[in-house]
Amino acid sequence: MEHAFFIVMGIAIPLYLSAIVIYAIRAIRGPTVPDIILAVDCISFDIAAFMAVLAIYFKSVFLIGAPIILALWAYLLDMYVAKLLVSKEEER
Amino acid sequence: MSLFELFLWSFVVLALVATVLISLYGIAKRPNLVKKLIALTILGDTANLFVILFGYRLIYPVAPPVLAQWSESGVKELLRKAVDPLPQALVITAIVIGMAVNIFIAFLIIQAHRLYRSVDTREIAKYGGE
Amino acid sequence: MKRTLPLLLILALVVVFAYLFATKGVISAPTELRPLGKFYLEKCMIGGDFAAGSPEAVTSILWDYRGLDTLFETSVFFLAIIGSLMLFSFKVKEVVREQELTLVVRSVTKIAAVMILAVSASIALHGHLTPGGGFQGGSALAVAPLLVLVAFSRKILETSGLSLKRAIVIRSLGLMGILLTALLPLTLGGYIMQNLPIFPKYIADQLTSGSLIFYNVFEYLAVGAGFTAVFLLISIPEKNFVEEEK
Amino acid sequence: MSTVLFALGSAMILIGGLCDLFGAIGLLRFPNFFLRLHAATVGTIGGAVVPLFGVSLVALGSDFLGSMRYPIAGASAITAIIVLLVAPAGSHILAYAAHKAKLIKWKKVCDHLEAKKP
Amino acid sequence: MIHLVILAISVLIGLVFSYLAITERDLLKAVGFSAIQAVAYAIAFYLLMAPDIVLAYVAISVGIYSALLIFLIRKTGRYEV
Repeated sequence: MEHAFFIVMGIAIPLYLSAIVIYAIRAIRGPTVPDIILAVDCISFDIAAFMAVLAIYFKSVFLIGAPIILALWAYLLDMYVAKLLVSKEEER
Repeated sequence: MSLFELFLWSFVVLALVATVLISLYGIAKRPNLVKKLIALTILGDTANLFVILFGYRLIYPVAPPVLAQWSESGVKELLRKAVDPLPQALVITAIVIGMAVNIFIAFLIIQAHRLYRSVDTREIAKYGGE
Repeated sequence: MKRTLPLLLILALVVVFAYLFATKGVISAPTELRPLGKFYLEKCMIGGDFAAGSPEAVTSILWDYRGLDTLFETSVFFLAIIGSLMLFSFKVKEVVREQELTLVVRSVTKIAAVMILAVSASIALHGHLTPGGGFQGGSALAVAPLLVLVAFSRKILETSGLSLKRAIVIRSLGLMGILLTALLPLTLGGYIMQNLPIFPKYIADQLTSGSLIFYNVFEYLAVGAGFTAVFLLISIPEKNFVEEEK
Repeated sequence: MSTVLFALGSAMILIGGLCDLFGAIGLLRFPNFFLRLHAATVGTIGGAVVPLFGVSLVALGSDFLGSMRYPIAGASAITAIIVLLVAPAGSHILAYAAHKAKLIKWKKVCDHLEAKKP
Repeated sequence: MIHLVILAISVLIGLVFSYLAITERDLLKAVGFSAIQAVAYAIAFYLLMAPDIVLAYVAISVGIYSALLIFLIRKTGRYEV
């Protein structure tokens, strides 16, 4: 079963890594601010899932606390930026 | 250790060195004070990552330095694969204290903006600071 | 793009130098534990009841073996926050009306704030058994008022009982607790920042790790309330500050 | 029993990886922000929630983890629920702010938000 | 082996985005770039087996630090000259 798990890892990890790199390219090219923030969001949730997968890969129970924190925190940046954009619009 | 692993390890170390150099450029050369703050934070994070990198061991079954359940064989197992705990203990305080100092710098920037109506160092220099 | 060329140059330089270093063998990765780290790890894990009272090596180094270091770092934290609060000692006009975000976000924020409180408390209180501790839990705690501050408004936070004065009081209580826990053993014949002779290792058959749990709880309160106080000040719009009359 | 759980969880992890890749390609290729929001939904819900549930199933089904499989399974399930709750709210507020600040140039067919405004 | 590759990629993303964050003129975009750099460093800390630091670093640099910068930008102006 451990062997089967490592085969699954061998397929899944390149998929996740390429997805993260493509999201990063979108963040570099993104013409407006919401595009960049959307890419940050996607990268954060993606990495949260990736961390949970890696916790099984390293066989360590202590690593599983990190994805909870990252998933809870990832949408904060959206709210700050939205507040800034909305309030700028109000003042005008 | 194979050549590819050595290459990747050297790449990691050199990329961190390059990040330190870029952030030093940002601190020294960019005129905006907020940009200087961003560069300062990147410098601090990279330095912390360096300190952690010194305590790492490049082996596959590697574990954080925490014991799940005490037993004689479990401790031996942990000593075989755990990373160095000392740099981690040093870096945790460094992160939180660095954040507090950053907040202090941010308040200073706001105060400068109140006094001079600008956060550009070239503009502020016109007011006769030595 | 004007900015891509230097970036590509930097990347090429890094790759070339990494290849050169690898072939010459300049940098080699460590595979062995350093003697100091091995010493600390072995010392933490001695016996079934753990020499420092905690199976977590990082927390026991942080608050027991190198406790004085952390005490002075905490005082640096205290001074930085005090300096920030001093810079902002102006009169503040009442905020008339503040923009709130949409209903969807407000509902999600209510649930998420409760979750953050639970997660941060669990991080801080289990800091001696699993990864986590006072610093981590406190910085997690500080996000919850920040979230409410952004999604709702400043006024709701103040009417629900978390005003600036109260945050400062909570932070001072946390720091006093740390100081008392550090200095209490001196009067009872122990050493400074040394937990086990005075504080019990087990309470009701639960491993509480002597003074580590007290340090974690007080640091949790101090860090969380300190950051909250700062953000309560910085979220006031600039036009609401009134110049003091000379 | 454990084999079934393991196979199901592995399949979910692989599906999550594929969803992630497709979402990323969509985010790269779509022409404007509001269309990219659709791809981002595939990337977050399909690419984070599904593999997190998959991780919890794999952890329940794998024997080589020993007694630490239950905390891993529980924590990853909680993470999945948090993502399920939080990701739509983030997308929503970002779209709301982008529309309200009039940042994005796009060809309108129908815009209910604009019609409602006085 | 594979975790070394992931570490190299995350450090590479950190390098690229810190360069972009420092040279960008629009400060709001720079905040976004520095958030990506923070997330990349978070997974680097995770791979270096420091879960304590991940817990503190994610809360500080994604949660608190970006809020601080955005409040600062709101008070001082968005564009660097």
